Amino acid sequence: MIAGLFFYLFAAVAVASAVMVITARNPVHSVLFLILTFFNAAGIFILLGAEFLAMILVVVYVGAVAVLFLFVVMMLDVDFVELRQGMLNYLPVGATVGFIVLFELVLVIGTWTLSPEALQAAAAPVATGLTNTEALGQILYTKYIFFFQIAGLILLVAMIGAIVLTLRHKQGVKRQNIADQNARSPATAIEIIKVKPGQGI
Amino acid sequence: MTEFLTSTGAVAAFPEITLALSALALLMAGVFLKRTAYDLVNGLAILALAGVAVMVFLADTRATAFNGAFLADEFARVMKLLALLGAAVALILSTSYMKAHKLNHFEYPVLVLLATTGMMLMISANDLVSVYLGLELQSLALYVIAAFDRDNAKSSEAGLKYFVLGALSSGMLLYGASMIYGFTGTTSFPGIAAALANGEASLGLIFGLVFLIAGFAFKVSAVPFHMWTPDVYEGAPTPVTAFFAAAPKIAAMALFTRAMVAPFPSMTAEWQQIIVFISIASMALGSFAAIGQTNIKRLLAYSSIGNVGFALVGLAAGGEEGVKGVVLYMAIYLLTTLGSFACVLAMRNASGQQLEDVKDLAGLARSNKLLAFVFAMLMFSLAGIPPLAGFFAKYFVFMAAVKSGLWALAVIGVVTSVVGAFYYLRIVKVIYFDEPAAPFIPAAPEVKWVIALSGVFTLGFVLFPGPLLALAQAAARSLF
Amino acid sequence: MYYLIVFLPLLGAIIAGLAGTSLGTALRASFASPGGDTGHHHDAGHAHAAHDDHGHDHHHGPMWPAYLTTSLLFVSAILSWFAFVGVLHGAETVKVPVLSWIHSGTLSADWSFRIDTLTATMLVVVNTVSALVHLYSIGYMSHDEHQPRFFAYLSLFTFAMLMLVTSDNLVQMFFGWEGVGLASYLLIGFWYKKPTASAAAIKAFVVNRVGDFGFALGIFACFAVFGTVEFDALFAAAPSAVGKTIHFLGGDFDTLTVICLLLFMGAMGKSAQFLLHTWLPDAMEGPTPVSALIHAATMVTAGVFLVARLSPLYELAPNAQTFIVVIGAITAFFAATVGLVQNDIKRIIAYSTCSQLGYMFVAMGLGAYGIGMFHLFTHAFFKALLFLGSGSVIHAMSGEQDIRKMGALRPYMNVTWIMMLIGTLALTGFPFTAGYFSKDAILEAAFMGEGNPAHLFAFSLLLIGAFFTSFYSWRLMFMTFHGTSRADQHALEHAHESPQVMLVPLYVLAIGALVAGIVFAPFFIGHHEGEFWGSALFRAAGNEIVHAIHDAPKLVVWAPTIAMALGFGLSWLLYIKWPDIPARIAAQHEPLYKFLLNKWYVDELYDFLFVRPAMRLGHFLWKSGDGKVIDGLGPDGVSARVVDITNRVVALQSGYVYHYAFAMLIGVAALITWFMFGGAH
Amino acid sequence: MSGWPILSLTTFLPLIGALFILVTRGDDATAVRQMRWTALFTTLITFGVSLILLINFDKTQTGYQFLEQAPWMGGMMTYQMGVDGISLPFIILTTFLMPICIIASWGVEKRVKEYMIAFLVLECLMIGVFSALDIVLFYLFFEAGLIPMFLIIGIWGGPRRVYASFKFFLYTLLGSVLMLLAIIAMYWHTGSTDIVKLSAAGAFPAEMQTWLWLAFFASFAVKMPMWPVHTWLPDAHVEAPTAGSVILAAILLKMGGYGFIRFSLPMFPDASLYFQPLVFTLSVIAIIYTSLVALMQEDMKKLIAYSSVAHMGFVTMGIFSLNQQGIDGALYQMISHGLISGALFLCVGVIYDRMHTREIAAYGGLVNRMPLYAFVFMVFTMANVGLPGTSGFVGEFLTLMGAFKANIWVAFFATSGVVLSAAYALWLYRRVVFGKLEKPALAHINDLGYREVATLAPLLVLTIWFGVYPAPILDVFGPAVEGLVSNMKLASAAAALALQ
Amino acid sequence: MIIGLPHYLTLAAILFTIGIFGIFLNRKNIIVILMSIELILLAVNINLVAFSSFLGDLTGQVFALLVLTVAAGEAAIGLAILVTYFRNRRTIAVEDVNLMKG
Repeated sequence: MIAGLFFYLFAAVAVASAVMVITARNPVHSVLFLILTFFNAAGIFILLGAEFLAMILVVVYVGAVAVLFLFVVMMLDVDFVELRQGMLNYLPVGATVGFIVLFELVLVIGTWTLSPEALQAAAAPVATGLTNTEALGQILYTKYIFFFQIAGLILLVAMIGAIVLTLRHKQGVKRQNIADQNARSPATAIEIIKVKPGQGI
Repeated sequence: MTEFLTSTGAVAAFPEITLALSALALLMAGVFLKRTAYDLVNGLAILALAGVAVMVFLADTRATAFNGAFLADEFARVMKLLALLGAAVALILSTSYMKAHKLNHFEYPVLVLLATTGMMLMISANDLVSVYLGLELQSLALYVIAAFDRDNAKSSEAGLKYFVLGALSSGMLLYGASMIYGFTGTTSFPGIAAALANGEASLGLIFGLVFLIAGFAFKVSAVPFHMWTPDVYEGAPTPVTAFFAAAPKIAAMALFTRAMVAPFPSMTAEWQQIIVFISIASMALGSFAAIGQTNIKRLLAYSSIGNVGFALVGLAAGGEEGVKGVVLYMAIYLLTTLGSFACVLAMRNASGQQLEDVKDLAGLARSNKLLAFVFAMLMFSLAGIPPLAGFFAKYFVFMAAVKSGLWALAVIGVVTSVVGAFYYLRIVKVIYFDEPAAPFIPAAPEVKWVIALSGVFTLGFVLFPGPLLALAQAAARSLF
Repeated sequence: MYYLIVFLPLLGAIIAGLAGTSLGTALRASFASPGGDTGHHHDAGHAHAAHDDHGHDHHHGPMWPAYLTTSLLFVSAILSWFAFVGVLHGAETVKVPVLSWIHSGTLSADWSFRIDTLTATMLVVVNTVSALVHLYSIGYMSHDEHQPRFFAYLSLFTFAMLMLVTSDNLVQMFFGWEGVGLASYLLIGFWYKKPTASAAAIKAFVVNRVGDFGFALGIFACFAVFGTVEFDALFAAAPSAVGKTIHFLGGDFDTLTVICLLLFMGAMGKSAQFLLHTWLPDAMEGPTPVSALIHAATMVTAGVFLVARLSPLYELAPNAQTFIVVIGAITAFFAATVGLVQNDIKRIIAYSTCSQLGYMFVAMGLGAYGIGMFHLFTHAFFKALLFLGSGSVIHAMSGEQDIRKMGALRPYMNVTWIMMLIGTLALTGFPFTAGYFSKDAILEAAFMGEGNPAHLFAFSLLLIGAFFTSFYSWRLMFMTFHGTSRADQHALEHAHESPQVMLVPLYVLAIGALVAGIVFAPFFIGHHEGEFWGSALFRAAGNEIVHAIHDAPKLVVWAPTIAMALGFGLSWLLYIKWPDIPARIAAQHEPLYKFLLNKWYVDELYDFLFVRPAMRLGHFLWKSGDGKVIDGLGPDGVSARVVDITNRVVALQSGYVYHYAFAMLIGVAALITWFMFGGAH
Repeated sequence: MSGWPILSLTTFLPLIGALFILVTRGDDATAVRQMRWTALFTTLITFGVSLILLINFDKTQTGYQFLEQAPWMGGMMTYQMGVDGISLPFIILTTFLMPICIIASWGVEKRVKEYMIAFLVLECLMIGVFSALDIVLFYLFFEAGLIPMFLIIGIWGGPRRVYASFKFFLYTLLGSVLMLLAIIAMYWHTGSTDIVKLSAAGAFPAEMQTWLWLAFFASFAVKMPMWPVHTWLPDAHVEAPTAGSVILAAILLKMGGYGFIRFSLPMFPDASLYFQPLVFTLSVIAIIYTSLVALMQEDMKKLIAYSSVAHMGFVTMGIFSLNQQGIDGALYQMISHGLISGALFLCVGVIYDRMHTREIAAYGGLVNRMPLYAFVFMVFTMANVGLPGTSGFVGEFLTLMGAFKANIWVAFFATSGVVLSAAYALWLYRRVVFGKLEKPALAHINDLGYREVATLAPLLVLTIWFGVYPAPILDVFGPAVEGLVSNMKLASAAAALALQ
Repeated sequence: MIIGLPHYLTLAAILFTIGIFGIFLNRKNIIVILMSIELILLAVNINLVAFSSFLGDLTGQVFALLVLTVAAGEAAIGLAILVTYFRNRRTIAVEDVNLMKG
């Protein structure tokens, strides 16, 4: 009962704030609503018994990703973009198609049944007597080491990518190069020009 | 260490591991060498790709690793060789271009290596999770190199579009994967196949399949998930486009094929319908839209959409014959398309500027006979005119389609191929019939080599088709 | 011997042809040096003769081809007479194989000669007239720069005609048939600078092709029905087909009738029978010797020969025979009426020819093949004579052909006048001239043809025709040689008698016109005719018409002669006595006069019915059919649609990310909706 | 016979010549002359080698001779070559015409190297089409021919060459891709691509035959071309250079007819019989329709092109009369049309080279300055009209004969085409050759040169020779066609039995 | 009021749809699109976790964990590209991302 109530609470807030994410005019607001959505999703995860993921969601997403978003939004200093003409023209069609998809998805989801074969097929059944975090920890570095390593590679790529794309050695900035300074000689530093009278340089 | 290798079966993934480690090593080397890094890293990356290719070639076939998440079979071997070839040639082609355009950052070859690692993982993926991770490893690297010319508005727009749509497509794919997981209780391909072996496929599963296919279709750029392709091909630096058109297509098609054939043999009727649809749409759109293009990279983008449509004909047909068609088609497509992009790379005016307009090719037959000849042959080959290699590619996929009784698909396919022939002919027309425009400066030697070899392959396939046919046959057989 | 008869003309044609084209050109080029030009030793007064167009260019080819071909022809002609004499002495049918030709499955048609009485007769006619015309042409064409070419054509024609008459199967006959058509085309269009000449040439060829269309179908039908095209086999098989029907053009018809009518269509074309006659008058654009040889004596009689040759078939198809009689009679009448009012000297004779061919066909249709052949034989002499005579006149008058611009020419050319007179007498059937025997026999036969109303119809038309023939023949004589001169003074100054080389042939032909009838009548139609013709002609049991004419009533026997006399009288009255009356009559009956003058408006009718519609249809099919419909709906239309589609597809690629995303969504939505509601799973 | 793969040698000899030309360096006059001579020698040698085929050919046999076989394409098809009485004459025709085309192209100054290579490659492919005994191999040669022809029209063609070359290429490609599908279907049905095996009686059920027949028809009808898919031909002919037109008319069009005889009849006998009325209708329309259209043409080449369509109408009619005379006639007509239409295009080329226009109205009175030309042109015009004594007659006559046996109506209408052909051909001749020489531009036009005589003379001789003595060709066809017809009769009898 | 699997899945479906809406209905700036992608991935994660929980199988959670990781990387790359783009065009308005089309 309580769980049900919380589910509806989290779900309602998550959906509402998700809607706000895409409708808010100020991108900063959007990010904040996104954070709210994540918090509620974390609540849902807890309801589902996935405490570790809930925690990760908050730590990684709210703590890192969302903040990154906020950072970029502010760095880019984008204006409040006015709604342009024509956007609403597409809304009915787009919304219709979207809702059809949603409707069909919901309809089909209702048909889900737990088949005994599916239960037996479980590759990593939940071990009894372990916390969620422990259980995940036991399989993540053993059974799923492969995936873990690839995820690492993906993060590496993300890192390289971010650096390649955004890191700039500013050309206009003068940097001190001591070796160069020391290597100067009068020959390279001084030029003597004899000025002939009446001609100028 | 050895225990790890044996217990997880990681030996089977030795080539991938090697490639990933080389990427890391080259990254380090690049960071420390800084000034001269690009040349060295690029060369070593090519060597690494070649070395890994040798390893793949020599490796034992039919081995699983990591609890069945990774599968190395004959199919994977052939497709990996092709992907490695595509990546290596793309790197070779990029050497001069990158220098000329001041893009010679060592990160590029490193990212290509990482992307190739992702591709190899995709090809060997035997589990939905490894599918996703392989795909993302590849995609993230591709997003970056699409926007690699970061001071170029087009390039960054290409990266942006590719990223946004790519992320959407991964979202769809993941959604589909989650549905499949939910309805079968497992993510591994054999597990799914076993779960589906008895009992009718539920609608939820079919929905999952649709989303999954949407994700794959995006990666192979099949209609209606193709929309990114022309823009990205046009915007990305040309060697990058060449890479995009070659290796990732192979990997994605391999993944697509395996992900249909291995886990869903009992749902063939369902996925066949979808693939027939996207195949027809791709062939038609690729043919029609290309006619209106003036930018040759864009044109080749539509051409690749159409080609994917043809390859999908083989997949739609299914069965050993169909997969054989797909493998053969992709192999021939790979070599032809690399040659085409090499030709595009050879289009430089006197000031060294890269030209991209079809009409810049005017009268090429007078100023550069060899380039013109190979380009024309490649175009005829893409149009599927015998005795060029492209004809056999189409021949074998239609062979499969006819065997499966997919008559409508086959007829629509050949008719669109005629429409498609129109724009290939247009290029030949510009090259051979029109009055000469300003001649190009000589192409870089590595570009010349690629052009020449591609021409030799296109013309010579008819004489020595045996090895490739045997490989395709073996690859197809291993999937069943 | 037969090889020589047939191939000597071909040899001449080839040699003369080479001389006329490349060899001649080369020779002329090499003779361009002084003294090489041998062209000017002839009478300068002839320079404008025959045709004006060549006046500016006095070059003409070497003379030797002319002499060569003429000599070869004479050899051939003499040999023909030997052959003919052999036949007179009852020689059997000879077959000479030459070369294999078309073999396909059961079809076999070889080159070979078949010499029997019919052939021999034709050989004599063809070679004799041809030889004389060759001779005549040496004079007539002496000023033409393309003389070798002319002789080559003449000889080629002769060869083709010989192939026709000697053929042993329908296909070889068709070869000759078309070959003479070709030669006729070439000769009519000989003066290629005259647009009317080349137009007439095409007309002749095409109208003949219409006839050949039927002929060819007839051959196909023969093969389809009998499985052979060889005469002997055909004749042997013919009786078996009596009473059988063939499904053709929407109905079942008697097989033999269909075959015979189809073949007769060819004869109609070649022999200028009514409906397919239009080319013959126009053919007078050719040089006059050609008219004499081809369009009077030989080629146009090929149709008659065809019917005679195929008498075993025609005898078994009475309906076809009736048809022939009717067509022949109409032609005889029609051409005679038109001939009444023509003013071109050659055209009058041409219509006369047309008319006389009608007579011959009536005879053929009646089953009186011998009589028809006899008329053919005699007609060749007097008609060639008339043509050559008129050629002499034209030659004298510097190419003038309009008899209204002649008159009182007799003093200038007495010999020609005599020759023409003999020809006219023979044509009109003056007693004991050639025409008297043959033409009157036809009339008698028509009268004696039992019971068939068509025969009586033919008789009456032929009789009227005889009267008209006499009238227009004398009209021609009077207007040309008698009365007052209406000629151009300039032309008269040059008027002269023709050289001997032209007159000698006239003498020979005149003798023929006078005595051929009386000498050969016993053989052709008289008591010896049975032995004479032997197996060459076939008559069905009960066909005794040739003998029946001897029993014709006296009035019938005299009727043609009376008609002839009346015609002469009327002509004399109108053109000698009261020369102003004809104009008044013409004015009074203007519609009739115009109708006749314009040849019954057949040309106009054809122009309206066939030529213009064909042109319009062609134009329509080209521009609308090919251009608008086929290309419009086909390649051009498709490519335009492709471009439309392309533009739309390209417009979809708007560049906006949200559109792209939307497309993906639509794709997914469509697929899941499909599986939800319609998908087969 | 000798162990040499003489057929392959004939086929690929031109490629060796092309290779030689390819490695010839330079663009100067010497190099160009060298290229021309190389091309000429190559084609002459090829012709010589093909004559060896002819000499060693056993006319009494119905089967294939000079068989060659090699595995290929991983066992899915074989490299199999061979000739019988039906294909051999086409090979000889090809090798015979090629030297003539090369000589006729002596005056080409633009991009001689590519030109000669294109022609030599084309020759190889054309011979290949006629000697392939594997259906996929056939398709390979058949389609590949599009490439050089496309280039020939497009590079050396007239002002609308681009339109014409595209139309040619796409039209024919569209037709043949459907055939490709049919070929694949045949492979799956029988497990073989061997023409001999596929031609065996009863290889395909009747229902399937219908579809296969239609697919093959799509290809061959376009190639022939039959009405209403003929419109590419006038355009292609008008724009192509002279030698290109010659090859197009003389050989490429024949591939359609050859295909009908080689594939449609023996492989799908029931369908052939079933579709006989369709082909007849289209043929008759083609004959009359295109003849009428030809009548109105203002461009010489276009007129001859339309006349080709009409003549091909006779060919299709003959083939589908399904009897010995019809098929013999069709084959003969194709060979003869190869000579005649080729010669006619050469004739047009002669004056086009001088005046650079094909407009009929631009000429008139040529005989005054060009008597030899007028003579040659006359002979070929008459041959085109089908005058007995020329090769044109034999074919036309036999096809009509065959058609008459099959269907009188068809023969009736088709024969009327004979009248029309006379009309348009002679009218063309009159407007170009006859009349006064009034156009000032023509005042100094020269008669045929030695090179032109060299190209036209052989054709002239053969046209007459084959008109008078057709046995050399008919005897070669004869047994093969006889075998074909009797097989068809057997097949249709079997089908009739099966229906009962 | 028992909360079954369908509830969670429905929530995920709704979030997924909102995410998609965010991509193609949003005309403001690209950052919002990136956020929409995060929403989609969140929806997937809810799905995975819910299935994992109801199937009693940890694989789903591991999968979700990896998705989270990748999503973080993706966000980084996306933002990096966005920054590059902004530097070139001085705008991130969706309507302006339109240099290439056709």
